[in-house]
Amino acid sequence: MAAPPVPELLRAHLTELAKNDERLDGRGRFEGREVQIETGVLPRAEGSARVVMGDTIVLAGVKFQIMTPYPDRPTSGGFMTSAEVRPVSGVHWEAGPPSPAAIELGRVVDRGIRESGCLDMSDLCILPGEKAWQVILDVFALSDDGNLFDAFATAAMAALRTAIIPGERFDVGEDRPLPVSKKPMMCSYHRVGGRFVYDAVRREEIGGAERIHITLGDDDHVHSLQKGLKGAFTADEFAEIMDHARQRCAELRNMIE
Amino acid sequence: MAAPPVPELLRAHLTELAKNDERLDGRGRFEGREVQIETGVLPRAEGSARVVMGDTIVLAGVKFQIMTPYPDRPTSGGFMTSAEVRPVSGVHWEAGPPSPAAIELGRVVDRGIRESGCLDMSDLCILPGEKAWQVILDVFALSDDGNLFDAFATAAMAALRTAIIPGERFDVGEDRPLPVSKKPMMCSYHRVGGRFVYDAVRREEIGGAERIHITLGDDDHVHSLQKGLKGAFTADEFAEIMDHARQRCAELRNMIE
Amino acid sequence: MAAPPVPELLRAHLTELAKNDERLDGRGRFEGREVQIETGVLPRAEGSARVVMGDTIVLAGVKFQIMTPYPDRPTSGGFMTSAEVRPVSGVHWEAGPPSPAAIELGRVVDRGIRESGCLDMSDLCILPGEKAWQVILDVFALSDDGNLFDAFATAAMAALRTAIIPGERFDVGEDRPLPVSKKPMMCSYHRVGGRFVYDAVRREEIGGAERIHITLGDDDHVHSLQKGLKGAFTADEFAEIMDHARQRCAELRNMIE
Amino acid sequence: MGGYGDVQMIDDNGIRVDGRTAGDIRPVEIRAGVIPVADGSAEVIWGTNHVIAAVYGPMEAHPRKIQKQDRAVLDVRYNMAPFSTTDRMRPGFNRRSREISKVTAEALETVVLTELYPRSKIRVEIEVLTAEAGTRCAGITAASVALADAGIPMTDMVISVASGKINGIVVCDLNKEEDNYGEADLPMGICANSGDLVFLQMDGDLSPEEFQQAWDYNMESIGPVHELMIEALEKANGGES
Amino acid sequence: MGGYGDVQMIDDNGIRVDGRTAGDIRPVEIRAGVIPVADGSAEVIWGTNHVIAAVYGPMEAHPRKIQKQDRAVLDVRYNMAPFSTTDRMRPGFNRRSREISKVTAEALETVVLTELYPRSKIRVEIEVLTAEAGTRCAGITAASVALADAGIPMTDMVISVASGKINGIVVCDLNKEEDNYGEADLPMGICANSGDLVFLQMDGDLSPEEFQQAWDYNMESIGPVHELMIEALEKANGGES
Amino acid sequence: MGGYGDVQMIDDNGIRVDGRTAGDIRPVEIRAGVIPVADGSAEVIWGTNHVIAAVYGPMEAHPRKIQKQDRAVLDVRYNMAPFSTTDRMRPGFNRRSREISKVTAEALETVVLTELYPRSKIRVEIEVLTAEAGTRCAGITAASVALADAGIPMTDMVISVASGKINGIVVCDLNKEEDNYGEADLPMGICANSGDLVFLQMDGDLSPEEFQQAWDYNMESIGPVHELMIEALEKANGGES
Repeated sequence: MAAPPVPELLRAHLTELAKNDERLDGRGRFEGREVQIETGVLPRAEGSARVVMGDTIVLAGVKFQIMTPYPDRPTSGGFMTSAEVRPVSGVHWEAGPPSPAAIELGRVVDRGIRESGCLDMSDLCILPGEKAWQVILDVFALSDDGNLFDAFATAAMAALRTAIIPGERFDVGEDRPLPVSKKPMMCSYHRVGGRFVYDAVRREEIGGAERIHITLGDDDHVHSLQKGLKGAFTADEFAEIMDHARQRCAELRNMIE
Repeated sequence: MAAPPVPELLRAHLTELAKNDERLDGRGRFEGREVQIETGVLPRAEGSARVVMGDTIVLAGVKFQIMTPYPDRPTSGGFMTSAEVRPVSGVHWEAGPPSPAAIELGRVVDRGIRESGCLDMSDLCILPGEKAWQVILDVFALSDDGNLFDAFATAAMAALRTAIIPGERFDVGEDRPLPVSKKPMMCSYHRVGGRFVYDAVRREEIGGAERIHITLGDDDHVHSLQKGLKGAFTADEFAEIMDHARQRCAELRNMIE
Repeated sequence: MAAPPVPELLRAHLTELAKNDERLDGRGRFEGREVQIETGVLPRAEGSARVVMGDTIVLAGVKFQIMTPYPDRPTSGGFMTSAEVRPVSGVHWEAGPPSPAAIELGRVVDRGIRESGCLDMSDLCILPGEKAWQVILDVFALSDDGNLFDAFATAAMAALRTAIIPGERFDVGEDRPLPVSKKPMMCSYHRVGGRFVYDAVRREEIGGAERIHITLGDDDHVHSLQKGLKGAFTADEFAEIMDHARQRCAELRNMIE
Repeated sequence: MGGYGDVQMIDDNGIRVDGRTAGDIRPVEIRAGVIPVADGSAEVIWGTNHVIAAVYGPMEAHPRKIQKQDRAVLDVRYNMAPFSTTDRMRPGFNRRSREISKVTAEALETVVLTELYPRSKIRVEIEVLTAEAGTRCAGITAASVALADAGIPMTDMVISVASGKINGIVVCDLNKEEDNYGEADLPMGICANSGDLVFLQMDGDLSPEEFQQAWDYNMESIGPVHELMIEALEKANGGES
Repeated sequence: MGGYGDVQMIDDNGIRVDGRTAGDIRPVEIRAGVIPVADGSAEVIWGTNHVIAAVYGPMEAHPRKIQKQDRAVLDVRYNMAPFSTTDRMRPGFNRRSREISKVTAEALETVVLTELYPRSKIRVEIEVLTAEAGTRCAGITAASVALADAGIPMTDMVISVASGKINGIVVCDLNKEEDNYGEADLPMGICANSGDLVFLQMDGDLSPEEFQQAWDYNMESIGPVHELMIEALEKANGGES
Repeated sequence: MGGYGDVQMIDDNGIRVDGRTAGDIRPVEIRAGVIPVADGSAEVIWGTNHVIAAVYGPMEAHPRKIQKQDRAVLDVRYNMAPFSTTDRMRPGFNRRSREISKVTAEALETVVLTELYPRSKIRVEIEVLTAEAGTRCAGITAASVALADAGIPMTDMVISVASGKINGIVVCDLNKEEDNYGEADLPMGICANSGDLVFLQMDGDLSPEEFQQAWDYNMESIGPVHELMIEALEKANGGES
């Protein structure tokens, strides 16, 4: 691993590159790294996926538990996302309770899925008022070279769409696929060298400023937005990345079963 | 806000003032700040009060929950006081789990109310052995310029005596006032400049020594005492402040509905 | 108490002693300190023992609770060991959540008892699927001058073998002795001055290297082993201490009721 | 349109349950200097929302490991008081509060001239005393006023407001009753002078057209709130508070 | 008077369930030097209460932020062992223990000459092995002996005892059975020589006259306990322990 | 012998449920250099066990209080991922993980030349992605490879394997199904060249003869695993990974 970059020098270098519309690894401003998606990689999970984007590698695993429905929604199951980015995935991730950055990661990935309505909570009911399925999505970073948000969101959709509800193991009916009606996909942008780029690597994140995460569903519907880190952006800048996100989310959507 | 006082200089200044029987803000030894009490200030609480004593401002809110009675007291409800003094209320209060000082505050306020017997726990029973009301008193500091103990205790009594048990919202009968049979009131004394004063401001607390908290009920019955901080006092000193507390608690009692 | 020893000087001194096959307190390599065992010392516990080994003093207390059996073992009770070595027992034990060293202590003592099978979990059943006894063993250090492992394990066996199941207090039948069918005993060895010694004192622990804990049951059956701390040992070294452990565990076994 | 199950939240004339039209925000009151012991403070009453913000500092940042060599750290805490909601909020750790504290700090850091105070810390405490819907927006707005009241130099003031969707219609500034049936929420933090965004979240479902409408409502709402902020600060500094 | 429901705890001759009269304390045993590895220690058996106190230090206080430039910090921990009560006590955080630790530390700081040891720490560990009623008093008393046993200079010794009320009658030093029906509890920490108070708590219901009686019983009880403390220290330092 | 209730795990020819004989270990695959951002890493697939180890450092150890003046600290974490087991593992504190992390660190410290890096820290992260039985052994083995892959100087490589007993018969390397009926477990960490032990645990019930048999099986198993480790490192350093 290279020595940890000095942010000020890195920042200057990135600004210099930006002047010529270049990036550290030669990609164009809105060019993403190659995305590899493999499903069924975790034998103990009921749905799983590994996503590789350059040197960023993540896993997503879907597990099921039986819960008692909340009194005000007796025919609804539950959905929960957990992202504890463990120190295995990079020297900058430390042990301990989830950092604010890890909490944000988990919540933004969760909202993109939950708010799209792709999971029909009433379909998870087993016995009204008594038993329902709780879907637990664990996203897990193995190697963080930037843009964990998109890697997690992609792995999450791939894992959910191949998940099997384990009715037999819990003795509540037959196994059946988890119904996932839509494919919300996330695209993330970082301000690097003054302008926004898509799919930043770790060194662009370190030397960059604010980031914007956009989750779009079928028909370009917006399901989730999040601006993170210090920085201001204009309405025009936002319109430009929203345009790119519409096109790129559609491409990613086609890579998922 | 003034620069944080240097304790040693402040201590010397307070000692000098004490020689002439004076205080920082011109009050007499046993003179309290003006007390303003307003009830019904928190729309989401079933009982509430704001108390202002000089630059000290506190809130008290009463909420109700339904609990299962303890097996050994099947016809009793519950009462709980929570005082987490949050950092909004002063530069000296830090974030995190409750400090020993905050724990003491909550427990002393709680004991004065609980031990007076002013709440009839059996009146909180809904269905013996199955359901009872738990009364939760949250005291909350907005601005700490000294003597949070008395401000909390006063706000607590004002909130409790105007609280409505929300039977309808929980579908267990009609709304009705929480019965509070007595009015235990607290008076607090700090050793400042060598002698005890009543209702110390924050700078007197910083430059002072031990403090004594006295809760008296109807007919001058003693319900709670607490000595805090390093320091020793004589029986005569205690008798003097007890005399004042009897008179002042009666005055405060008249300010509460 | 003596000043805390400088590890390097202490280490050199211990190496010097080892050359002449000597120890700090004059004992032989495999000679243990005198062991005093007293039972019935804690009136609130259903079984208890105090063990004194030189300046090491520990307590063990056995308490019972009623638990719901685990669904997959409806006729089994439970057993739990808790070792929180509190700061009362030495300047080197600090307050706070259990340290890794305390966790290891509790788990190794627990395994020696649990894995010997000396507690018949099905005998702890009260009503299949509904109620069973949970045995809770609390080991508690009063004074740590080394070898807490053996002191705890000995106190634990002495407390368990005199424990009375409190059926009457819980209204589930008569009081009766807890059946404990075997007597697993632990012997611990530390590498000090290059070779393993038995029953190290605290200063030998500080100046020593790895330690090995051996729990043997009736007929020399091995029930638990644990190697702790940095260090490597040979098969021959292990065979030598295993030989001694067989003999010493038998002696200790005879000291227990 | 206009129906969600059998609950109709907007009538045929486009009037909402509390009498507002689609683009209206709730009544807003702002006061500065409400916490006597703080270096700066503000109170925002936004509909039934009641939010207090207090600022302490700049002060030395400790422990030293949180210090930044070239600027001040903004230590922002958003918290809901236990009596702020119908069901009591249990005090303590809460992922939602952590996330809101983080994005609020990042929004404010953009406008505060933190580089004037290297190695120091500015504490911003946001307390929700009564929660309706939109507490994070009210908190950011209150914190802006409190920072100004504390005399902390800023490049701009941040105003935060959220639009949403209900019964398939985009409306501005959902209240609690509307929020219970809401289909989307788009909170934004906008700089009063530059119009730049420093805070943005969204969840729910908005078509591209609906999204644009919600965005526009937010942009149009900040002007009147900014005026209230300035009045509150003038009143507090005029010594009338 | 003399009846509380149908439980009579004091008979018509004023004799309590364990044979004591109203002003009597329970039998007390005190030993010093019971923890070999500690710098000072004591064991107090007070009725069925069994309490151990150990003292470590003075030692360097760390982390440095807890250091006081002009005196030693007293780091006091009061803890109930899991097997000290009929129902097992779960180890870990406990508001009651935190509060008792705090008031105990404040009582002892008043008599320890902490200014002799700037920047240092004195650890005082109080462990309740068997609890009856009055463990905080037994703990303060044990800690006084342990501090003396450690050779820590003090201006005075603190003895702590509690009076209470049962069946409407004020009595000294309630035992567990009495405490279950007790109507008030007034624990005090009194300096042996000066008679000053360094510790005071109270809860329950006492009329002004009852309060005075309880106060007087406490004041009268400390003399005999003080003698036992001195004997224990003499015995320990005479090398007989 | 050979029966435990009505479950027979070893047939009359000594063949186990997965076809192995008593002394056989499960199929093992080892890869080095699997985590691009780590300084060293390894993946061990041992039967169905899937374990990743990553090494970061040596780096400055902070906070400073964890620094050792004469050597590097090995900061080892063993963790089971939430999806590694049939019932989801809740993330967070776990006594079992703490103990395994501790004994693993102590085993590795014995072979790593920590004295070459005073005041520094070497982080070793062991993540169990799929757990069968024997994850602690797979973790120690993976960590050895990851340390070598990171170029950390070591005196020897540690291989860890466990033998056990089932149906009264001693067998090597129990799988999950066997482990459910297992009567003993003897995991050992053995140095490849010296044959010394740096890790040892055991629980269950083994007679002296059974113990010797289990010990011998472990000793005999390490050679083939050591070869796989070397191959993996050669492949990774040959640039083929």
